This record gives sequence, structure tokens and C-alpha cells, in this order.
Amino acid sequence: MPDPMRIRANVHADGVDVRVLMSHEMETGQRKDADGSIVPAHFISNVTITHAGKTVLSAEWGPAVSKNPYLQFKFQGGSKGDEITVTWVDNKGETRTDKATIA
Amino acid sequence: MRPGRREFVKLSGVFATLAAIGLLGEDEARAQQLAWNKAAFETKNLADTIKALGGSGVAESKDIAMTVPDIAENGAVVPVAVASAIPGTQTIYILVEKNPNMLAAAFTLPPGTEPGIATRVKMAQTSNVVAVVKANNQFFVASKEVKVTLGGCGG
Amino acid sequence: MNARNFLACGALIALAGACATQRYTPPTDQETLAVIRAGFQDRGIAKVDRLNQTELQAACSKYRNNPPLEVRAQLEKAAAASVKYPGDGRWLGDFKQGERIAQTGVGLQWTDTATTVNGGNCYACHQLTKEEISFGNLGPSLYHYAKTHGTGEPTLRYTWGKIWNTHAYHACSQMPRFGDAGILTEEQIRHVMALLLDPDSPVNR
Amino acid sequence: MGRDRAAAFAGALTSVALVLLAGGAAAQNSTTDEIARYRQMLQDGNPAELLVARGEDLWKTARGPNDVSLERCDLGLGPGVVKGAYARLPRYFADADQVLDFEGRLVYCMVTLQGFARADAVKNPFSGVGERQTDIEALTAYVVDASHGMKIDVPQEHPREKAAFERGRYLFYMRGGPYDFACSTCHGADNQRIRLQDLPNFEKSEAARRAFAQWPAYRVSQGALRTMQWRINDCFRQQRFPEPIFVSQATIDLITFLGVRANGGTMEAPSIKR
Repeated sequence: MPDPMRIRANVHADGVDVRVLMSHEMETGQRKDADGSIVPAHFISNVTITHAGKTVLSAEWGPAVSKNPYLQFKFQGGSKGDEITVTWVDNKGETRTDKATIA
Repeated sequence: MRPGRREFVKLSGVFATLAAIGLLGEDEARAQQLAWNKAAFETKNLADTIKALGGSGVAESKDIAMTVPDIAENGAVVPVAVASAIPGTQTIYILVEKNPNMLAAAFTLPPGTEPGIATRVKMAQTSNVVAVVKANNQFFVASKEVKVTLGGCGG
Repeated sequence: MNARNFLACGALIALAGACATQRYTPPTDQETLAVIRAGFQDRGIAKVDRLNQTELQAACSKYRNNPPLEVRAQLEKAAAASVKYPGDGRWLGDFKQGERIAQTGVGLQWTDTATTVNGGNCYACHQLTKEEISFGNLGPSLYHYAKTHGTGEPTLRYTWGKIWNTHAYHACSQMPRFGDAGILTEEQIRHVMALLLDPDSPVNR
Repeated sequence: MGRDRAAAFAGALTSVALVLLAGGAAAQNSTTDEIARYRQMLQDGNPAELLVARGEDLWKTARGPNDVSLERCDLGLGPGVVKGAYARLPRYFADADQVLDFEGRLVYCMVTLQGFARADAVKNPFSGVGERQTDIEALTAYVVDASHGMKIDVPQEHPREKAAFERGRYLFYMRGGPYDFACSTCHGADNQRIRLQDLPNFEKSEAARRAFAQWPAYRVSQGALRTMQWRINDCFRQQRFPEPIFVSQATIDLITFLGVRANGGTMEAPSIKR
């Protein structure tokens, strides 16, 4: 199973600041291994972040997003103690969901 | 913060298991996978990318603020932040002109989410980083050059 | 170092915590070298015999790169004698190939092979052109080298000698002996010479 | 990481990236200023955090033939004390009758507590390109993170500790191999760079403190957390030396020399670097 994410969500005057780190190789499909054969592409293709049953961010990624991806954004309407849920799916169908409480 | 983290680690374990045995989330996961715009992620130039994203043209905009380093010490991780001041911003796309495939990432920002995003992308070489914003179903663009340098003493 | 002292110390520490008061004798060079040798292994082309120091390496290590005058003179003389100048009088090759050699630093690491074409890695330590902004500063800037040094026979000889065996001019220089140690071939050195001295080279533009 | 720093970040910055927008426009900086800005932009969101979490779980998991966790491992401050331990290593351990760095001590605990064969414990300590990070890397991430913000205090009381320092110094200045390099070739003068990478001068405490404080580090160029033993290993590779043996006395001696030079600094590891 993929490693857990690190999620920070903090309330500020102008909204909830969300920062997410994901553990993923993000193989480009361009790299060759020691034997000279191409390492197949393996990357997170979709990310969905929800708060109170509503999507606050969705993303489509290609393999050019850096290894162990990081993203940061801000949304309105969240309060301290609320839960946000982050789900990613990769191009091999692996998925991972983690939750964090807004601080 | 530690107990919180451990808690969600356990929780998500449960979710992953449920997804794996098909009780929860698998349909959702599959739907998400289907929502990946393969054609757009295989484009080699801006015009083709815009077309694959459903646009007919693109206009330069001063209302897109990009934060990228002028020089990246390593191309594997180039921090990119894009903020749009264009009303009705729906989606922010990050593209790297000289990568094998130009489109790196697309972020859809529903109402209530600030029209800004920060992430990190790979750059194969010195190139323009391009931010495209879709607002009211029209496309806008801004770009900035990032120099990718060589480092170290062994390579 | 007295091994027995330390064994006793190990046993004593539980009793009295008296170790810190044990007499300390600095390790001899021989003891140190034995520990160093035991701490390395062959890997690929990088064998442990690389720890066997040359006379120059030993002297420069011992004197922290600042040897007494007479030692210095002797090292420089020996280095000067090692320089092999181009037999056919052809000093300059192709500056474009020279630029590639200056850019790459591969070679002679355990991750390289015996057939790896070595680089010169000049940019690691020197500025050379205006275009390449990623350059080190362990060595002096060589930008506009031909303009500052001229292109006459003395400069050609000096530059070749400096690349072949830098110690001919400065006993404990930090620069590798590109010719003497077999890092670059004679032909590769010609290309690097061209990078530095060809008027059309980006170094001199 | 995380815990304390997360709060600090949240408090100090509404958003690193968006705040930087303001400064981005006025960009006519020199190359080194721009590189500094690049490094600054990386500081938030260090993927080493992902590995700290894995390392913590691993530390507390019963493993090995003896099926025990590492929670009773004595890192020098008593069995089970992890907080602050990394900042005081290498040091002399009476039970091992040896000066050990963190990774050396970890191997010792894996062998003596968990019952691993030494050969298994030291096998493949560093992950390769595209490989999952090793257990040793994960455990190191966890333990060093627990010394974040602590003063570097590498002891020089025991005669063995003093001898380790002396031998480490000898190795630091020892020129060898086909390039005639020593550690001091690159790390013995102020304000030196290889390409655009700064080279700390280990003859000066201030530079030594800054450098030592930032290892282990997440290397973005490799997409992996790298340990101090890896740092030493990769320096010797580029120095064109033979390969230093993982946690050999010679590597520990060198780390002791560097650590003592850095005494008084404040641990910032795991950091994030090129």
C-alpha cells in the first residue's frame, strides 16, 4: 500500500490554507534502468480534495509533476475542527485517501 | 499534531482496504481515472494543448501572476505558483514548453476556492514555464523563463 | 594508543564512570592509516590501492598544501619533468569538443567503467564562457583567456603544462593532473586548449 | 519535522508561494541570489516528512529474529531516548567499546536488540534511483527529526572520542586517488563553490555548523532523503577514492571530526537541498 500523505490545513483570516505532500515515484516513462530498458510511466493522474462533502480542488496531473508531489491552495468556508479528505489515483489504478483536521 | 496524524493514517488504511475490496470508492476512483485528458497530456505545443482542452484560442494576460525561480538549481523540482486575477477563473494549467509533453498539471478550482495554486514540476532543460487560465470558458496565458543549471562534481 | 587501557576503561565505566580521566595518547599516523585502510573497499574501477599516496600527495597532505620551499622546489621539478608536450607541435584541437569536455565530469568514479570517456569538468571550478552561468570558483576565471594571456608559444607551453601536470607550476595545487594521471587523452587536451585559446571559442568572444 | 515547524510556518506565512509573488517582479539578482531564492522556495513542503512518519512506525514496530522494536535502543542518552540524541552523536559507547555515529549505533541496536545478522543489517543501506527508501533511511529520518532545533554537542571527553577526531582530521586532509583530492580540496577555504553549490569550509566553525546541521537532507535531484553516511560515501565517490565501507570506523571518525567542528550549531535536519 502506498505511504500516507502529509496534510496540513490551517485557518487564516482569508480562508483555509491547505498543504499536501504525497509519497509517489512519479516515473516519467522516459528513464532507463541499469539494463537500458525504459522504466514505465507511473504517476498520480488525479487528485481530489473535499471538505464537507464538496470538492474544493480537483487536479489532473501528468508525469512532469515532481516526485513526492507537493501542492498548496486556499479555500473559503472551512472552520477549525472540520475534516478535509484528499484522494489520489495513479495511472496504474492505485489509490490512497487520507484525512486531516483543520487546525 | 502526532495523534491526529496517526488517527488519519489508520482511517485512511481502512478506506484503502475498503476501496481494494470494492465496497467503497472504487467506482469513484475509476471515474476519476476516466477524467484524465490523455490527448491534452500528449500535446507538444501550446496551440495543440489549448485545442485538446476544448479552446479555440488563447490571449496573453497580465492578470496571471507566476512565481517561479529565474534559475533552478535542479530541474527535478521547480517550484511554480500561479495566481489568477481573471474573474471567473475555473482551471489553472501549468505547462513546460521544452518538456517531451508540454502539459504538466491542471487544477480545477470551484467557486469558494482561491484562484491560485502552488506545486512543483520537472523541467528537462532551460525553458519557458507557461501558465494557462481558463475563465468563463476562455483561455489566457502568461509565461516566464526558468534556467535549469547543472550541478555537482561527479556528473 | 594503548588498547589495554581502553578495555579497562570499558569495564570501569560502569563502576566509576572514570573513563574521561583516562590518559589520552593521540593515534600515530600508522595507527590512523590502518583504520583508514580498513574502512575502504574496492568497488568497480575504484580500488583500495588509490589510498596509496604518491610522494606529492603525501607531502601536500602532511604540509597541508603549504610545504617548505625546498620540498616545493623538488616537487615542482619532478612534476615539470613529467609533462609530455605534443610531439607534432599541434597544440589546438576543436573548441566545440573542448566545451563538451569542460562540461562533463564523469570518469574514474566507481560508478564509471574502464571504457567511460572521461570529462575534464572544468566548469566545476572555473568560469569559462559567458553563456554557462553554473560554474565554480575553486580556480580562477578563464573567461577571455586568450585575451589576458595571449596566444604565443610561451602561453601554449604554459597552458599545456598546467593542464598536463599543474604541480609543475604550483606544488600543491588542488587541480587534477589531467595528462599525467591519464584523466584526459592528448587529443582531449588539445580540444580543451582550443576552448581556451582559439579566437573563435566562446571563451574569447 | 512538522509538529513545531508546521505551526511556525502557518503562523508566519499565509502562503510562501503567494507571498513570493510580491518579490518576484523585482528580479535582477545575481545568479547566486537567484539560487538562494530557489532554495528558499523549496523550504516549505519537505518530502522528508513523509519518511519521518514511516521511520517512526518502523522504530516502534517489533522486528527481526527477536521480534522487538527499537524502542529500547540506547542512542547515548539512555534506552528509549530519541529526542536530542542525534545532535550528540558520534560518541563513545561502553557496551560496544567503540565510537559510533547514529547509523553505526542503529546497526548495533538492530544486531544486539532485534537479532539481525550484522551482514543483513548493513546490506544496501542507501536506496537507488527510483527505489523505495531503505529502512535505515526511514529510521534515520525519524531520529534526526527528533533533534530538530537542538544544539550540536558531539562529545570529546573519552579518549576514544578524541582519537576518533584526530583520525578523522587526518583523513580530511589526506590527498589520494587519480585526482589527488582530499576532503579539504573542496572544503578547506571560504566562499568556494563547485558549479553553483556552496562548499562549507570545515576549518571554520560557522560554516561547519551550518553544513553539519543540515544533514541528513532530502535531495530533490534524487528524490530521496540522504543520510550522513551517504553524504560521506558520495563525497568519496566524487573524490575518486575507493568506496568507504558503511559505518566503518574511518567514516565514523570523519563524521566525528565534522561534528566536533560543528559543535554549538543548531540542528536543522532533515533539510531539503538541490
